[in-house]
Amino acid sequence: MTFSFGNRKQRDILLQAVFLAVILTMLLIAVMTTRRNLEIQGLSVGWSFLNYATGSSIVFSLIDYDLDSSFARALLVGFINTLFLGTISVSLAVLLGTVIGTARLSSHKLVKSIAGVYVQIFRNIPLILQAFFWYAIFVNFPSPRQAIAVQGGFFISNRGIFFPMFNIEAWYLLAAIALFIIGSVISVTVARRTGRGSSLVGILISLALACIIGYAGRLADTPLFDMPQPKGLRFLGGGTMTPELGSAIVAIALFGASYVAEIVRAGFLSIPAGLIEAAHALGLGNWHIFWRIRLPLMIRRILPTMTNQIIWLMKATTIGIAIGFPDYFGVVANSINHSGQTISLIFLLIIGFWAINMTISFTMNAINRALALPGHKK
Amino acid sequence: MTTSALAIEVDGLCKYYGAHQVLHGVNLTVKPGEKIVVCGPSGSGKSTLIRCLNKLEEHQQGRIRVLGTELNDEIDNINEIRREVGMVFQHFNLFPHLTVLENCVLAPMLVRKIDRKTAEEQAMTYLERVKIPQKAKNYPGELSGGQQQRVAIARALCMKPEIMLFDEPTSALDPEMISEVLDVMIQLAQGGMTMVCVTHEMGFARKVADRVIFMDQGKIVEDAPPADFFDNPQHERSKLFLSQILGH
Amino acid sequence: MTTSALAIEVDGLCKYYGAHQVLHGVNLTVKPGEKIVVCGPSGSGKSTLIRCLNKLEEHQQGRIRVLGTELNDEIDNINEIRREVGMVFQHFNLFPHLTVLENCVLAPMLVRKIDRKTAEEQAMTYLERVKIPQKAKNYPGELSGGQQQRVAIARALCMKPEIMLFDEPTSALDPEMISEVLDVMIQLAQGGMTMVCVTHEMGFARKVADRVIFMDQGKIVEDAPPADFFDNPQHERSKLFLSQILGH
Amino acid sequence: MRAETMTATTEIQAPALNDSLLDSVRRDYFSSVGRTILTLVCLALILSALWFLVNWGLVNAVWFGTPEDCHKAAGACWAVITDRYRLIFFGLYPYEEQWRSALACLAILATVILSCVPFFWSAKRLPVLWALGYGLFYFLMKGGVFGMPVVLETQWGGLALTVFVFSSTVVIGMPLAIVLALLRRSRLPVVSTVTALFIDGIRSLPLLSILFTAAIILPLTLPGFLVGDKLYRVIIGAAVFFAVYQAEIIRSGIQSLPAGQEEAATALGLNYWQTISRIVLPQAFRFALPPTINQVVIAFMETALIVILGFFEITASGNAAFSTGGWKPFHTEVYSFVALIYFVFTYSLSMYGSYLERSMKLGLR
Amino acid sequence: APGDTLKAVQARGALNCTSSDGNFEGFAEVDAQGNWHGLDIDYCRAVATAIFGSDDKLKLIPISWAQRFPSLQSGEIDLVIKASGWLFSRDTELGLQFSMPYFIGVTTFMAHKDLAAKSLADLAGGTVCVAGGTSTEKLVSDYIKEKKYEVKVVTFEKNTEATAAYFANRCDAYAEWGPIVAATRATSGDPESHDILSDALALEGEAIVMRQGDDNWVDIANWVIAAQRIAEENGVTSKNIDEMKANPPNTVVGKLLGVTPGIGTRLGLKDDWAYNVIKKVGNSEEMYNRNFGTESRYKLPRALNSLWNKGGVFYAPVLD
Ligand SMILES: Nc1ncnc2c1ncn2[C@@H]1O[C@H](COP(=O)(O)OP(=O)(O)OP(=O)(O)O)[C@@H](O)[C@H]1O
Ligand SMILES: Nc1ncnc2c1ncn2[C@@H]1O[C@H](COP(=O)(O)OP(=O)(O)OP(=O)(O)O)[C@@H](O)[C@H]1O
Ligand SMILES: [Mg+2]
Ligand SMILES: [Mg+2]
Repeated sequence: MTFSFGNRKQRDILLQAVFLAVILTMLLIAVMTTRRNLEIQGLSVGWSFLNYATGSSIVFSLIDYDLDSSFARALLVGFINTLFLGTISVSLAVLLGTVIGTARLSSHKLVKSIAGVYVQIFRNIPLILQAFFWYAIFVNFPSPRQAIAVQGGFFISNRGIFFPMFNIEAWYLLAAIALFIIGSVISVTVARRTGRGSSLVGILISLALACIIGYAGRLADTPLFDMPQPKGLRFLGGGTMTPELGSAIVAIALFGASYVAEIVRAGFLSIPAGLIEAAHALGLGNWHIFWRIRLPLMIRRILPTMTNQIIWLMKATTIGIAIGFPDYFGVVANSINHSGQTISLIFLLIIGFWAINMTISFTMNAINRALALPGHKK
Repeated sequence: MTTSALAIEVDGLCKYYGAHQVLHGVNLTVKPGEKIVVCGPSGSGKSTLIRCLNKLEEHQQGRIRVLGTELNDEIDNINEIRREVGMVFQHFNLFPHLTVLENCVLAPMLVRKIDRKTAEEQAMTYLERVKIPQKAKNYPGELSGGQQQRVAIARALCMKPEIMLFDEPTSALDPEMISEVLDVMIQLAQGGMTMVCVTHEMGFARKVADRVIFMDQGKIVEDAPPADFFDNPQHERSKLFLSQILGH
Repeated sequence: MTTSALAIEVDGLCKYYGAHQVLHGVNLTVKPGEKIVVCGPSGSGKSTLIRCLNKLEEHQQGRIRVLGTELNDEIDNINEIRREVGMVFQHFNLFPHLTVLENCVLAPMLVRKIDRKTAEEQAMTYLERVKIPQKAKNYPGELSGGQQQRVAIARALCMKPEIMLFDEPTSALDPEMISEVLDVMIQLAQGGMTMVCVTHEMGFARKVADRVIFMDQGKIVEDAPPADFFDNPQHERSKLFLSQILGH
Repeated sequence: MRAETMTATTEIQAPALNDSLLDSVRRDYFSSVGRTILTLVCLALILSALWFLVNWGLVNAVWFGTPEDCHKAAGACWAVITDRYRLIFFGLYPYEEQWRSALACLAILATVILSCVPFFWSAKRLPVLWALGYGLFYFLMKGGVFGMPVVLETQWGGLALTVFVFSSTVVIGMPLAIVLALLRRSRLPVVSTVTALFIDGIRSLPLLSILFTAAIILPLTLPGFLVGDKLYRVIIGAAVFFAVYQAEIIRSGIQSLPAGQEEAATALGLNYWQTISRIVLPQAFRFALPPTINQVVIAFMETALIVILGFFEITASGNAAFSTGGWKPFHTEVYSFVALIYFVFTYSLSMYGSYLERSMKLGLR
Repeated sequence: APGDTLKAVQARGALNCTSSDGNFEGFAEVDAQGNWHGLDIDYCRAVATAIFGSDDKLKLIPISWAQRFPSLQSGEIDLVIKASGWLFSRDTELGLQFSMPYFIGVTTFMAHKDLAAKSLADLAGGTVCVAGGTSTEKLVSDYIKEKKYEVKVVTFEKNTEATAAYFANRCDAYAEWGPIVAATRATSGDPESHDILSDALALEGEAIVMRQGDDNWVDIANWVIAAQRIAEENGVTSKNIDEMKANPPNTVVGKLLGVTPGIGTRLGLKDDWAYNVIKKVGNSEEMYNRNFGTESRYKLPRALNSLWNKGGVFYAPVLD
């Protein structure tokens, strides 16, 4: 068969081949240029630096780390920090955003306008400036010696917020919390889906299991709670939220909430008015309509947008670098400076964020699929 | 519920959207067990009228008494009325995140405080009456339009209303599905339900209506038994409308 | 354009969406000037069939000849056919960002390379023919459904096509507007245009169709003059369908 | 058509049934216990916020003076702004030439404002407008013509740099976004898959890491003649990032067109480019307008991130303003001032966006 | 390109040198008019003047601490003059080359007075703010570890943020290189409320940093520094330089100022380069005084940074 440009199928094949060729050539040129440039400067790209000691310290770490730890360890610290900061601040953003988004549709005009002002202010100022601002607030708390003591063993100072902690090994604690959350979610869903049984039973069972796990991980010979005690310039015991972590959380949560609020509001507004009317016509009260009709429908409608928003907020954790929180990006940037391994480290940075994203999209899509309504078209 | 000689009593009803008046002093009475068909050109205020009857819209002037209770601003009063008045919409408005059965038991459980088991049993009898019990566990999205509309009727019936309002229940349906919905409605009418029904299905009107009401520009122009209305319309506008509808 | 004894010639047409076959060997011929009405239940493949005729859908087996040219993969050939075949859709599909007049002159100017002035003059004559010249400067959003559909017909006519395809042109319209569109179509038919028309307007079919084609499950089940089809349908399925459509 | 009349008319007041102001206040704010509590909490919130702001920002504030004056006062130290506003606005730009920087910002501002006027919304007018505004900006800033001395990019700073990075991001990013969106929608599976991979890949990275890569990796990977100034590389990075997000917005704009639009154009015999340029894109842009404006606002705010790469945009010049001359303790005032500048820009843009959204709901369809 | 940095710079017609991304007191700071000042900036000007005869072809590129070496490696800048210490790891692993140091200092700490701390040992449980990615960070971390102090190091992307955090009481102490600490304290608005602690960490020499493999380029950097010291040793200043050139007091000055030819060509420069540098930027003493000493806001004594014959540690190689 001879080739003819007028023939659609043949032309399509040709176009695709050209497209691929152009892209591959560009990639090839980039790789070759890089090699040559590196060679000229006598630099080598490799991974051996990962085992060298960093010689620098990291102010916030959930796992053991010191000066002699390797770059690999430092990167792990940064990655865990990003996950930690991201999980907390994004969850808070979603919760707060849902409340504010709902408030924006309130029939109470004051509530509505406060929510509106909130959204406008926090949406329209760059996150990095907000982070600077909250950081300034956090470091202007009184010094540890004059720390504000709050009932129940909490202390607020410019070195951070100190709070009581379980005397339970970290991993056990984590497992217990995860188990409780997952267990409750599953039992609520199952109860809803089947319409049989009470979700309370399931929640109680998972709570009991969580307690057992927590008991197994208890540190021997210690009280259940580890209370922070003032001592000199610091507090001993308990948990600490450093100003860097605290202000990063507050900044991202408040900033994110303003975006989430808009999504939630749009989600509520996109529910066909007819459904709400039908609910009214059946005699359902506002409270029931909200929990049984509007909320579940809103959640389903916003899930895809919310996935993007969560990913976006997760990426926003990189502003940690501006206020000294050692997130993944910050640790990578610092490591580049200390090791000079720019290319390898940027590669690791990209892989790290891809991994985070994949996980989020995967989870959210799974949730989306689980909640998807059979036969319901978008 | 106070019993009364009249199921619905509308007197000088005026309704505005902003400055735009859509109902101009409508008067209407419906006796218990009566079946009324409302028709008229698009925008004439048919939907607005029947939506005022269960207070989905607020009226500005005139009075509406449903089952002997006057509709006013008290919330208790509204919900009491809505419990007794079922409504079926053009676009079904089933709750897409609930199964057919859940759609039917939701309101009885939450509003009438019936326990789930009784509510489900009762829902199944109504689903059987609309000939769709086998879809109880399906979601509305999995049903055809005609099936959805029949579920919507069953859902309204589960509240055991005294009056049923229908707003063009068949106009969003494909031609073949219209009859299955009309069949259910006819059966319901024959069971003695009080019905106010906006529709352009003239076959249905002829068959079951006690009176046909023709509206135009927010007023009731003609109010007559179907035989008179179809064969001998009094007003120019009704004539024009009938010729267009029944046309070709 | 080669002239041919037949305007459209479809031979053993099969069409798949993925693995799902929607047309099962359809055969159909349309002579120049002939008017065909296609009907059948939802999902039977009516739209798919007429969309294959101007290659909005690609077919997998069988051959289609339109105005003597076989539809194949050559791009020139496709564009030439589309120029000669006008199409009117259920949902009008007017371009909302262009005025009525711009809607009508766009394709003649871009495809037929007519200058704006001539194109506008010609468009006005067609707009007059569909009785809507006064709306030339309006945007589609400002028109009623019936008016929009008439503009859509005018827009297709502006390309001076030899064949017109209609896909349920009245089914998205309010009852009162149907007749104004049907009137235009009847007038067009009387003007001698070759027409293939998917519709459930049986009055129209009776009046203008040379043949009625009844499709079911991707096959042509019955192909008969309207008088035979309506009064004496041959097949069970056609009978059932007719009873549903004309029912109540 | 129904929705249209609804939104159009609900604004007008109905002849209300016996409803006085007092009644409506009572109904809206005090009709139940919950509502009353809510009202009181809200009032307390509003009043205390106002009280603090007025006291700190106005009553006890120092407007002119030295750091010493500020140390004594209890309120805000606006003196740092009045003393150093030129540094904040113009950064490292040569002192005598700063009028050029100011004019240049005005040029871009005018361009942005003009492009909000529907008259300019055409494929011909908008590019011309931007080419003019942008060219004016560039010549004013860079100089070398009409006897204005040359000022290198490394000396650009403050608001002008922010504005430059922002407008270049949009000017380069927007056409790129269109191209990406069309490629992603391509019928050809290879093309659409590769583009989708590219878009999703970039989208999953933080902007900071892209800027970082553009600043320090690109020079290694690009042939020498392509490297260019760091500023331009960073702009390209920001533009690509903007484009991948914007491409998805345009794509969903295209998808929200009824499928019939493209079919109707095809059925009329229009070819691919005619369909895209005359039918699809003009409509897709209308659908995409609100999210596009949102994205533009985000792009504007994200220019603040280049401070981390060592550029002297407005956040950094703000930093510089308070970190010498004894103004160190007064960063809050500087940050508030910078935040206010951002807010004025972004808020007016988002207001315009929601205005458009409302007017489109009325106008279209 | 390596081996030809000078040629590349001349062909480009501009020298790309680092400036700061914020303020680094005494070394690189912006004034209210947006002009750069400081010792590092002066060295950039000196190198530019040596090459082009004046400093108007100097391009000062704001670069953060974290990016200075990557930017150097990528060819974005020709040399880093950004208070960068000469460290073994940088010299070897990063593929960098250092000139002889032009400034030395001891890393010290400043702490809030109300803590009444004499040394870091008194700050048990406290925190120290430092700029991240710097040699200070490494030195301080090592020191704390070695002494087993219970002090936490808090790092920031920029020095500006580290000092801001210290002043906002985020940290009990601030660590930087001595002169900077002193300057920061002097300009804090309230110097009395901050104490310099007794701890003195390793002496660190700051040098001009270049890519490895271009010896001539390193020579230029070294001899620019050297020329200013030779000038100071011989009493040549920017003010008297024209008299000196008219009749050189000795052969060294004659060579230095290009009266006797030869100083330029062997570096690939013109013979009057050193003359230009001293005329426009000054000798090493003038540079110090302008940025840290008597003529500056900081008024720091020169001490170790003096020439050997005035009690310091610096000297010039022999110009023969
Ligand atoms: N929410 C609203 N806001 C403003 N105007 C409205 C609203 N709802 C309806 N209208 C207007 O009120 C008038 C009557 O509307 P209504 O829906 O009652 O007519 P209808 O007879 O039911 O028409 P259709 O046959 O199209 O359903 C119309 O002019 C319509 O435009
Ligand atoms: N794009 C598509 N992808 C997959 N299946 C399709 C697609 N379009 C149509 N179908 C299927 O093809 C079959 C025929 O569809 P078609 O639209 O031709 O029916 P129709 O007779 O026009 O029905 P209607 O009266 O509802 O318009 C249906 O089963 C439909 O689900
Ligand atoms: Mg209606
Ligand atoms: Mg069809």
